[in-house]
Amino acid sequence: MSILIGRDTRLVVQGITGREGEFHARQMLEYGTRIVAGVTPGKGGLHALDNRVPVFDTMVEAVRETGANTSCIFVPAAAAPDAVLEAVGAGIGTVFCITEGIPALDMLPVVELVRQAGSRLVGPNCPGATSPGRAKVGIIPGSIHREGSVGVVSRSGTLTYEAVQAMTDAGIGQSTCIGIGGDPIVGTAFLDVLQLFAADPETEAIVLIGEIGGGAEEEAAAWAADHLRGVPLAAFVAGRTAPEGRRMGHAGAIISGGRGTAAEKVAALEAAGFRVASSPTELPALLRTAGYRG
Amino acid sequence: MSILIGRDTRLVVQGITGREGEFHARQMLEYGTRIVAGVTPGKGGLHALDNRVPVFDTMVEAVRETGANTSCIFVPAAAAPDAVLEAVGAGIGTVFCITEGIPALDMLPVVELVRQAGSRLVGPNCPGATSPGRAKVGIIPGSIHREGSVGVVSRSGTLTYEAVQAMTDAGIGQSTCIGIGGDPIVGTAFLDVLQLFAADPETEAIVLIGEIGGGAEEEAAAWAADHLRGVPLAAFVAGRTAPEGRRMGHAGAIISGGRGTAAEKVAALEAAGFRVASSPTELPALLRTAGYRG
Amino acid sequence: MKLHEADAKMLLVAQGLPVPPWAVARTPEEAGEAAAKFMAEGTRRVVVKAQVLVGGRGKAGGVKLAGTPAEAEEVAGRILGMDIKGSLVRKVLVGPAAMIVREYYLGAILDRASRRIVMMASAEGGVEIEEVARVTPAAIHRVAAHPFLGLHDYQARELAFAVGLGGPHLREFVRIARGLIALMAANDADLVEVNPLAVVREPGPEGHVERLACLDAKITLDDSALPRHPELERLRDLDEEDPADAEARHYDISFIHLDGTIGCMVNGAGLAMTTMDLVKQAGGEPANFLDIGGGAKADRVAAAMRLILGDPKVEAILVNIFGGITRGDEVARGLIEARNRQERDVPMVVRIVGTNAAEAARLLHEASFETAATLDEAAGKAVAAARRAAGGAR
Amino acid sequence: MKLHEADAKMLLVAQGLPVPPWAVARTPEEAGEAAAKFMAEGTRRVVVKAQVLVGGRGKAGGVKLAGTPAEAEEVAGRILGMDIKGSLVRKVLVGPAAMIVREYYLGAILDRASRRIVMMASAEGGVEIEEVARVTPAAIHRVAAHPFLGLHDYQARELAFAVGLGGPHLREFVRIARGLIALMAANDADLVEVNPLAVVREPGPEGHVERLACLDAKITLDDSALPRHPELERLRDLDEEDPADAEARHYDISFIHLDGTIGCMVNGAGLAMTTMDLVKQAGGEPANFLDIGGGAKADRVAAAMRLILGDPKVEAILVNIFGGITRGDEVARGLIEARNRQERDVPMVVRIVGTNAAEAARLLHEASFETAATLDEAAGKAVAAARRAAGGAR
Repeated sequence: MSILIGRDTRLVVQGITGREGEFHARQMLEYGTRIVAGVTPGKGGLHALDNRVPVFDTMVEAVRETGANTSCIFVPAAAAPDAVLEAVGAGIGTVFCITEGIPALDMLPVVELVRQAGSRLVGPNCPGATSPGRAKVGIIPGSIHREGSVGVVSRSGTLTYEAVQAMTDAGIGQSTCIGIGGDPIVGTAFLDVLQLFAADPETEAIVLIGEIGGGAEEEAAAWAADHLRGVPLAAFVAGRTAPEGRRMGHAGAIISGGRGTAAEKVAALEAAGFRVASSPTELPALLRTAGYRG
Repeated sequence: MSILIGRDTRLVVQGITGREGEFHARQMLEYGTRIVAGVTPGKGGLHALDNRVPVFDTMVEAVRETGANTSCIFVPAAAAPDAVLEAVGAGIGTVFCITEGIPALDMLPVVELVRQAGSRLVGPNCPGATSPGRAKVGIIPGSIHREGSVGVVSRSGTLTYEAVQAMTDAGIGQSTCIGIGGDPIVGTAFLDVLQLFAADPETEAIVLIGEIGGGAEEEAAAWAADHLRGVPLAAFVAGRTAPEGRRMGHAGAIISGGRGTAAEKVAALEAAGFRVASSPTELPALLRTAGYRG
Repeated sequence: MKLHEADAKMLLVAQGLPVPPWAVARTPEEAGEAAAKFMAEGTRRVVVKAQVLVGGRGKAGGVKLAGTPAEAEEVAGRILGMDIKGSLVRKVLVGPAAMIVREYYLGAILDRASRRIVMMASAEGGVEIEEVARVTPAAIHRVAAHPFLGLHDYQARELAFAVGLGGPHLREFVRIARGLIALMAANDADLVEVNPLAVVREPGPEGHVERLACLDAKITLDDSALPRHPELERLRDLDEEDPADAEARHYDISFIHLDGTIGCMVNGAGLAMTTMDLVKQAGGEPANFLDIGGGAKADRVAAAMRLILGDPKVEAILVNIFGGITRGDEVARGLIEARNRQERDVPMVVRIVGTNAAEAARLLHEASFETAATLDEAAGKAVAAARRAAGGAR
Repeated sequence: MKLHEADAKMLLVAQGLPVPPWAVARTPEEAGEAAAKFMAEGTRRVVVKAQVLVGGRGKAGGVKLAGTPAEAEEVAGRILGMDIKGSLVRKVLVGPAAMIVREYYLGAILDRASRRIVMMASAEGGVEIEEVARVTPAAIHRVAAHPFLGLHDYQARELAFAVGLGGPHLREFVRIARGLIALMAANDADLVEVNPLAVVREPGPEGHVERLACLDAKITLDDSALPRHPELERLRDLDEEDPADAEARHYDISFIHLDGTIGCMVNGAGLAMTTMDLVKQAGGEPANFLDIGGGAKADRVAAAMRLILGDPKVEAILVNIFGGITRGDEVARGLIEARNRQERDVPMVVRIVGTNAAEAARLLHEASFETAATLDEAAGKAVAAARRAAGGAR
């Protein structure tokens, strides 16, 4: 088992004929992900990735013809909100939106509509997810992973890779690694992922990688305190040296009005039973200290 | 028992200090309806109807202070959609909107939001409802009713009074009489009311009063055919002589593209087991013929 | 309220949609001048189209082509003054005749059952959509706009692919579909149709190009929303409108003129239709639909009486009032006052029940009005009175 | 992007909201002239306010009243050139001083947790809302706008009653609240604050009247949406901005200048912050945050190097690249090329892992770069190198 993606994933790549879409779709295919379709309006009937993946004009057609249940979006920011709605309208249960630079107000109605439809959106501006040995969706390099039972959730891209690589190097494998994205408005929050990990019989420990800005880490910690006692938990929070009032790359990474500091988040996570690392390389050792034996 | 309103109704009148609102609130109070509050923004703290009804600035306050569960709206068309949303936002379960002249496109998001909130909207542009002997909400004259067990549902105002008066004169009482309103977009359709009547142990027969335009009568008939076998059913449809393409007073009463004629509706209702009257005065006799013994 | 083609096209242009140029002419000379202007700009043929609010003008001979300004003038002369289904043609639209490659239908309506705006597209353009719906219903593709968010781009693309416009015209089709939905929201329209939406061939600097164009447009507006759109209210065609309609609107009376002899004055739309139905059932023909509305005061009753008597065919009047908000005695006083002033004497049957009916009955009795207890009885008496009146007049 | 008060007020005015007049002055003379103009129109006193993008200008002495044009000029002379929390005052706003009856707070923010726009109002206006939130949180009233439909009027009324503006100012308050939400949507703002929203007393033809006025405004815009608002992008304060910021923006590099000595070049925002944190942990101070983004090509690497070396305080550079989309060999080539061109020689520690890391290692080795295997090691080496460089320079 794993969460969000796994052996049952039947993926459609929205924007498969674009430069980014084609490049990463190829990587996913090579990793073993079952890509059943691509969608690019106006390119229906073609076949992408050396003729291995049929391309459709619309998501509804792609789902009808291939039974796709998951989608991964690589279309430009101006078209991405519509792409999410198209996926959900076609009945896709899990949508990963990799696209970055989507205005936050555009996402407000989208996340609400996805919620109402009972689907799940991960992102936007996220690296995707990998369930090692089963499937990867998005842009996380497949090579850093190892099969195992630690769930990893993060707001970052390369920082996640760093942490996962450190775990893999230490012989600690992952059930699923998820990047939820660094934008202020994202479809899936830390809390949502913790709940999914808690319900996954294969996930035995959890690593949370947060950063400054917002209160999503605190919200997740409050839930973990009540529901994850006994589960080995480790965390890292980036941005201890970040100045107030400046956006640190990610649209969501900003301390404003004295709120959203790393210190607050570290305190909340420690109070909830997380071992908090001062460097991502410490995470494997902290997992062991927390009782993880996998 | 009765449907939508009854002895448990705790009514708040929105727009109680207006001319229409005050006049009809007084009628309702005299009929015995429990009016627990009125709302007029800026008039909070006053008491209306000879000091018998406290007035609040907001619906949320009115509900909190009085436990109101039903509202009746008399505010002008420009403010009425917001008044519906305020009622629903304050937790009101059943909202009657008497206001006429609300642009149809304004109602589209309102009816959807009411649905999502799990509340019920009757109207707009409707006369309200009466559960004889228990409560009346809206503008239907109380004097025409008689307690009994026939459910009456109609798109009209005075035509309903005509039919109800004929029933009362013939000794046939009503469980609840509801005017759903003559606008193209209304919160509660014939079908919804038939379902409520079907579930009401006290309602033993049903009278449906339709008119030209739209397909709500046909939709209700299709459901009745499957679910109301054995229930005495009678109906009347106004507009057999109406010309095509002209709006007959009600915004919703228009035959367009050859659809929505009285003949189609009569045929659908007869096929579903309704006895269809050629004059409202025939309704009592048809109910008897249909097996009604109340 | 229905808009004329030219007004509807103006609203499309306001949304930035592609509509070929046009001119409106009220005389054959104006039509000829317009044709000359378009031809000077390179147009080889113009189309002259009757501007009436009823459908089927093409079949009725109200649409013609012309190859010269003189021919346009001549053709316009034949169309102007035509009677199309009871509507007198007072204006024609003149525009360059398009080189049509293929015709489509694109429309959006306010759908009551789903409580959504539903957009429809079909590759069977240029013919009446009701006809397509009857003959080949599968040829009409539908999507429902979201009640809060409107039409999503992907829904417009789905329609485009369904009708075969997924190629070079895809983006423009999406833009037009969005524009029509935006037009509805901006103007409180409850129906907007572009029929045909056409792929047209146009000369370009590097040979012919094909593009989408809205060649005809039909829009109806939500009457309830007109008060907040005074600029649209001004588009009302006062020429084509019965002058009685304007007076009715002024007094907030719903009035529709019909062909019969029994004038009807009723409170409530449903009851007014029912009254007409019962007149017909009693062997008569209603002369009008008239709803005086709720709480009708004396001046409104008097105006209603003027409207009814303004029709010379009226031979009897049936007044049917079910008092609720409306007080019966007030209507009775209005009737007495109106009868005292009216010039034409027509038999009248009055039925007033409900609020203050007893006082109304007393007043009517004193003024020697013929009254009735039930609606059926009132209809019967009115039909009989009209027959007597007609007999007496012969 | 933060807007200056004057620009923020302009956006309020564009929504039709009540903002007293103002003028912007860049010299004491301009401030005196503006004051003279307002006084000629009947104003008795003007307020002169420092225009800086940081808060707390009042406490810092950046807001003063003046009773004559000469005094305004003098006051402006003192404010212009001030340093407020590191920002040089280059402009002042001059406007009539309002007769304030009572001050309120009204603001709206994009709230991440609820994924809604949340509107807040308080009767404790004129002070920083964070202060109110800490001392008397119950004094702040909140409503969440609907994600599709925006703020309902009734929600605005609830806020008005909660803060005691339910009387004669109710309608205007509702209009202002709606206007702020509309402003957010129209400009992709993620924060808009009117503080104070004030009841002001103004002379009228029939004695004084009281009305609501937006006396100060703070707006921040969503940077992700700026590409579709070129008119707002033009409001960026290039004076107040570090010239390096403009270059960074040109190359699509996220760059924030800090006070330390270790320049950092990293791919990914989270990893860049982590790198800074580890530098600090190793006893150093980061000179900047710098994210070169994904798939960074040689020219972007060179630009990043220029940005870092543009800071004379930089004594060592730490390059940390986790290759994914970004190819390590490409970054290595960019670094080698950049070092060959740079004028200033600063020790550099490079860590490249992930995609094509082996090839990168070979290139860096050949070019004699100091490398590191782990991030912690890289941070330690960079701090040591900076210490050596600082020691050598002394």
